[in-house]
Amino acid sequence: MLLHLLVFAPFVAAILMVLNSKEDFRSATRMAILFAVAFLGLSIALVAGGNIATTPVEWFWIPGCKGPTYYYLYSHGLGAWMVFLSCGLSLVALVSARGLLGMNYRNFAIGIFALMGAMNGTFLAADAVLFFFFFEAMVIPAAVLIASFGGEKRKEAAMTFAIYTLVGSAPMMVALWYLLTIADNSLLLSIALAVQGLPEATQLTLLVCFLLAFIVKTPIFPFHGWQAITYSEAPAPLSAILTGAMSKAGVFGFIAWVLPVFPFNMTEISTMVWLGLASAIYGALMALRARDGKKLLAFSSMSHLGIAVAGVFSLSEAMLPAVLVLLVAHGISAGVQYFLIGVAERMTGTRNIDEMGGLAHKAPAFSFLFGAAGVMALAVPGTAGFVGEFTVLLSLWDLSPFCAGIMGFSMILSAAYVLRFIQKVIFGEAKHECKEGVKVSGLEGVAYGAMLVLLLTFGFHPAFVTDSLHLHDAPATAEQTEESAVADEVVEEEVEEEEEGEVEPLESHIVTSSDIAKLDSSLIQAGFSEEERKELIKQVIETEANIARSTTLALEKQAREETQVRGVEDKDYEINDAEMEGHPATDAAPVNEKEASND
Amino acid sequence: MTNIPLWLIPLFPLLGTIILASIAVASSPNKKGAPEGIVGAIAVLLPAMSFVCVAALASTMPDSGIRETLCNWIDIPLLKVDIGFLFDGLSRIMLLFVTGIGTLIALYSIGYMHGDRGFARFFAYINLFLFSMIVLVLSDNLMLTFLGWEGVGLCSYLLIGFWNKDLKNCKAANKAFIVNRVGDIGFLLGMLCLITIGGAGALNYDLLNQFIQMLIAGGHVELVLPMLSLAAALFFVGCTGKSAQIPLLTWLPDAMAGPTPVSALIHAATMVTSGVYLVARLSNMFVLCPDVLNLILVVGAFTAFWAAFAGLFQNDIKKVLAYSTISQLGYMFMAAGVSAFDASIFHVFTHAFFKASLFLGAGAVIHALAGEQDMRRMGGMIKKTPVTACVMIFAFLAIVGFPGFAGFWSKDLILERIFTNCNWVFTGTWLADGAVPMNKIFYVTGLFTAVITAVYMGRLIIMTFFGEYRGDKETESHIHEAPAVMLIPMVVLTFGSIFAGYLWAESIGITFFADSLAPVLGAAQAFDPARMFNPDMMLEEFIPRVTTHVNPMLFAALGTIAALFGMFVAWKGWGKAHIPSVKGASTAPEGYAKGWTFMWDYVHMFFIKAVLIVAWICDVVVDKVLQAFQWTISAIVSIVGDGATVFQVRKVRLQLTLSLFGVALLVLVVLLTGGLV
Amino acid sequence: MELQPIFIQLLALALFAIGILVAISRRNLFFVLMGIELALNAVNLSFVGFAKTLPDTMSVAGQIIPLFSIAIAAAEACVGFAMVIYIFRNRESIDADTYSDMRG
Amino acid sequence: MLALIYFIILAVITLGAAACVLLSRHPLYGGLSLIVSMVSLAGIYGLIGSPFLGVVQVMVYAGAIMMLVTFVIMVLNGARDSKTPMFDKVSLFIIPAVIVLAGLVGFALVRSPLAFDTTTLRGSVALTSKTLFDVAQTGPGYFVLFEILGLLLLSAMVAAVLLAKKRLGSVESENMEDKH
Repeated sequence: MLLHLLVFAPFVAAILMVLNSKEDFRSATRMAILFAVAFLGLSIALVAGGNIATTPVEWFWIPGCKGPTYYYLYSHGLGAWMVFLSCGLSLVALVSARGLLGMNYRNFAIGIFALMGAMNGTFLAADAVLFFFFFEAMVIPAAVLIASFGGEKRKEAAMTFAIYTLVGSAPMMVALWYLLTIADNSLLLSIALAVQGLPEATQLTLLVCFLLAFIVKTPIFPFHGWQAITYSEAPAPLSAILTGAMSKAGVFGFIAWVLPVFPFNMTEISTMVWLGLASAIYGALMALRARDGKKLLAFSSMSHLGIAVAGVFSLSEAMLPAVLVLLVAHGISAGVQYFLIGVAERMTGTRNIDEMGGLAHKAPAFSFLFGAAGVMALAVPGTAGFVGEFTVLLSLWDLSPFCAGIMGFSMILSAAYVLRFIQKVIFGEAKHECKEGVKVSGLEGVAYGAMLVLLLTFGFHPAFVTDSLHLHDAPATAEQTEESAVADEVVEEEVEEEEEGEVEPLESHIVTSSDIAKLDSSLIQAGFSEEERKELIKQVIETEANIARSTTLALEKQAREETQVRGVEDKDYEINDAEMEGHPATDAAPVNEKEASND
Repeated sequence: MTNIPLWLIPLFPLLGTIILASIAVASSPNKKGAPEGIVGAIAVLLPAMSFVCVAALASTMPDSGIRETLCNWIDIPLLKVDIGFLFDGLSRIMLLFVTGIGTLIALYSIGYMHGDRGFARFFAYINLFLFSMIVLVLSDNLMLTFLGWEGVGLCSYLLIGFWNKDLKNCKAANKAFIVNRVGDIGFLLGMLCLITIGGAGALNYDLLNQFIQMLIAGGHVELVLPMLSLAAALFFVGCTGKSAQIPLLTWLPDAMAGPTPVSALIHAATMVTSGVYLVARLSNMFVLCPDVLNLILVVGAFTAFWAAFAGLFQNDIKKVLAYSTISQLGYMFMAAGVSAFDASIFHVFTHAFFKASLFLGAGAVIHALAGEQDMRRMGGMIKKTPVTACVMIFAFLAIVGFPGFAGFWSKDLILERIFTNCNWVFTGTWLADGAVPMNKIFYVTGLFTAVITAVYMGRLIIMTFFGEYRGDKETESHIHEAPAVMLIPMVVLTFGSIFAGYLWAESIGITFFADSLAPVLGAAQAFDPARMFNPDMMLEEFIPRVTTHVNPMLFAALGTIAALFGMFVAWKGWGKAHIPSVKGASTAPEGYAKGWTFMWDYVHMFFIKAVLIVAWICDVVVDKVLQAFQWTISAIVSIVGDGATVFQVRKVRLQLTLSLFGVALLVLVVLLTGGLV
Repeated sequence: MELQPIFIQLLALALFAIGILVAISRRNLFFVLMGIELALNAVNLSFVGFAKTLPDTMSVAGQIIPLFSIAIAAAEACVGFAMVIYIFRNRESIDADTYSDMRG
Repeated sequence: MLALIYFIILAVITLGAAACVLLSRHPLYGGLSLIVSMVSLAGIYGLIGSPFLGVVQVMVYAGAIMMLVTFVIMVLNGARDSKTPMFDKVSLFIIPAVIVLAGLVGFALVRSPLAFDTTTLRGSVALTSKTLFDVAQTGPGYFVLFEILGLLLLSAMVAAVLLAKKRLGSVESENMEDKH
């Protein structure tokens, strides 16, 4: 019921908003905020409630497809938090828009509710077609809102946004259709199985199609053309939702739909990591030069999401919680920054940060919030941003220290542009007259303050966020493991190997450089080429390093209960496990009563 | 032992921060600002309460220290960190002077900041700083230390840019934060190195030490040494950022833009020494990496020398003190580089007193002169402000190492340790077997630096307090002694800078300080690098530590001579010379002095320019190319679209006719393909 | 020679053709509407004609649908003429070719 | 045989009237010819065994709709399009298009084997009412359709009223009020 409500009630709310008259500003705001508070409550219940799923209902048959498409929603930690972001930011956007829009508030609220419903659907859909449906549906209310409430170039921005994102996901639609013609039905697991049976070249093509859609949505480096103009022309509350919740759909897609479906090889992974890092650096550099405050935030958002994507494809064990915390932190902090730059724009009448300044003296309370938000975006320890960035850094370090170094560089740059931003907006001498009567209202201030408090809370106790990933119920997991027998075997082997490594006495495995030299010379005699020898020796050293690592594990064994399982295949498997929790069996009819805990 | 929970110590300043920040925000619309009495009382009392806690704990602490795990912080695969506190000999010393000096300086600030519009805000920042600093030194793992580490950096940023109406201050604050950020990334990556070696448990100091002991016992050091050295080097990068060592030191002179109490507390006494604290805290790890220790030694020596020299050219009274701080920090790192960690902490301790006194005295002078900081416009102040002058002169004697004063004991100790402990080894170079007396080289560097220290400090004292007053006549009439609320902390600190040294006066047999640090640092100090490697493999490559036994009195005499010689030079140079009164606004040095002073700024500028050029390329070239690409595609689409509209005549009837033909065509197709026939 | 179903169909076809011709070739809006009515009638006739070739109950549908179609045609005519009046008021013309607001 | 003769007569009248619609200059004449065409069509319905449909045809088309047409034409005085030509260049395209289409469809029709069925039900009032309203026997489909149709007609009426009425507050209506 919760899931149905979260997806459909926003649309109902949007329709009910029509009942208000356009002229009656007050009743519209009251009604909208009331609805939004209710949705926020629902989303909190969803986050707290753990994994739930609805009963799959057969929706329709797409012509030419082997199996039916289902109306099937489920929630796991990641999706639930994204829903929380979308509901929370929508509420604050509605509060924030009170001071921004006069007469048209009703229409704005209608758009926001429609957008919220579509976003919730995207994050909760368990069926590929349903997911795609909502993924596309998000664009429409967003584009309409930009076109009707945006800045000077709003038409252009809305067109760019809509065309870019829709065209970006068109290849995914084709790929999805193709997959549906060979998959048993449109649920994740059957699609994944269908992909397994395809030749490699086809897999790659399909993968690129899927990746493209999410890359454009996120956006990642070469496909970010729509972002700056859209975020800067959209009204500030909408920009906050776009960057705080909607752009997460891209990263969410990587985690929830790309990683479990496609088998990855090293080239693809490293390509994605490099693309993520490239956009992190590129975004930071562009933000360093940006003059338009909203554009600066847009590029900073791109930088952070680039880091998130790099983290996703690092595929380390810590990846999922790390990226989740980073996304939640970025959603809240970027959101509140957008709201606040919207207030600043209201006060000064300009978006150009060179023309702002001196707000610290004219509006101290606002400046306090602004400075605090900026500092929290810097990933200062104690804020959620730090936990996210550090854990992602850890994941990247696990992949390659060099990548971690690049990410560190982008963190330095982020300090540079955020501080420049703060300095230009609130410090220095005032360069303009503040508009009279524009103040941060009490409710608005409380809303922004609450977001900042939330960031601090998650910073000091990230378990609020990460714990939602552990809430798998045991029977479902067991069922899951039975189904994917192949992956299971791999894991078992790995675990066994690992255990052996821990049990064996350690002294016998210490390889000294002289041993390596001996090995090398004997290999030369055996006639191995230089490359082969290097490879072999590397392997030997790596094995030794693993054993050394297990020494450490023994040291803090009591602290750690989970076994250290390494290797890309089982990482993939773990993601599958986390993401496909609660999916029905592929072959059997998807009505599985056990898992339909919701209805 | 006293039953005070450790978390109370950081809690008080945190409470203070929250209360004062609320007052600051609530009173912001008010023209008069918050009531200074209440704000001042809160701001002083809460740090004082944590000082009391610390003192109570310190007197009853068992030798092994107090450990307390509060709760879990981060718990994800690969990373499990707790919020826990560790109160041992090292954190005791640090906490005592952090909270003690913090309280005194808060008291001083009530007088100094009187009448400022951001009075409550200032004290909120100060309390936040004390909270972060306490967390930094009290935490039992690196992650929590990093929280304090960045927290103090943040407060430093906020306080440097406290008077944010002037963009110059904001720029200095930005510079401080960004330069520190570079170091912080080093810290972060260092932690990652440790995690790679020892798992997330290695972030805990106790577990790290255990782990290292296990490595040594098992003879596995060689296996992890590259990674461990990398970790140590990266941590040292972090230290160079926070403690203003080469090459990340340019921010500290600029940081003098903040209010003077801030300079005293953050940029002299406490925050900048946290790098030294970190090295001492990780001493067990650092001693495993002789290369990194050598690096620290060289960097420390070079920084000490360079900064002392640069201090000679400054005209701004606070800048002189800033360079002096950098130079003293160099001393501390030199001591750490020869693995005399207790000596470096001792110098941190004494330095905190005398440098705080100097800064507070300078603050009183600036206060008396209504904001004038240029020494060329001072002079003869001893008649007008005798107490301040006495305070500064005593502190001056301490910093130059005049026998009996605090600085004498600590500086003397460091120089002695450099001479005795330096185990620099050149392996594989042309110096390999020639016994170059590296210990002597570094000792002489240190001694020479001490002479320069005496010279520039003497210059400062002479230019400020002696001779004729060189400023405006108008301001001269307003010169007054500081109020009591400012004088009391100054006097207390002066007593500290005279007598703090007697905690460890080795020449007269007092080793109280060293004994209290021994449980923490003893193992590392006594560590012999030769032990860590497999004896039969690597022994011949490492010479055992040189422990030359020499007469300590000789060192004391040499140090005294250096101080007296420096003072003599200063007296010769500036005592009688007529210093021209200047009218120009700039206090920056010129000519060759400028080149020397801003040497590292130029180096930084190179990197900044490089980044900006790349950013320019991104903005102007790459972005435009991408836009052109998009534009091309959209242009192609619209051209094709225009082509299609040729068929779109604006006559509905014609369209319908065409569609009729279309229907006919369809029917024909159906007929031909046999749909019906 | 008896009446054949094909005759009915051919009549319907002819009527439909004339209806289309009227609807498209005439520029007067009234004629356009009348042409549409003619074409609709032709379709109805075709329905009934085909219904008569089917056995028993299968023929029911073909005879009921025209009923609905007539009703819909009534509604269409109703709205259509209202629109004609509206447009005529705004434009003072009932020439279909003058209404060329659609832009390509 | 007799049926064929009647059919031919009625068909000729129908087509003739339709041709009149095509060729008449004034819409009023066109409308009147259309009525003739409708009525004769109603005759054909009766002839081929759907008398109820024929009655409805007369009532609705020839009665209601065509009255409407005629009234509207008379209300709008400028309905004569004497200024515009009856046929123009576009017609040159239309005639061949229609002829081609009709020819093709006719070809298909002629080729199809069609024959009257003897068991066909007669489209009487009884059959119609039974089909529409005897829900128990024929299922609810037609009934629901019927009701929806009622709604459609209602909404069409409302739409027509809204479209055709003069807007309140517009210049025209104010002028009207002034006159009163």
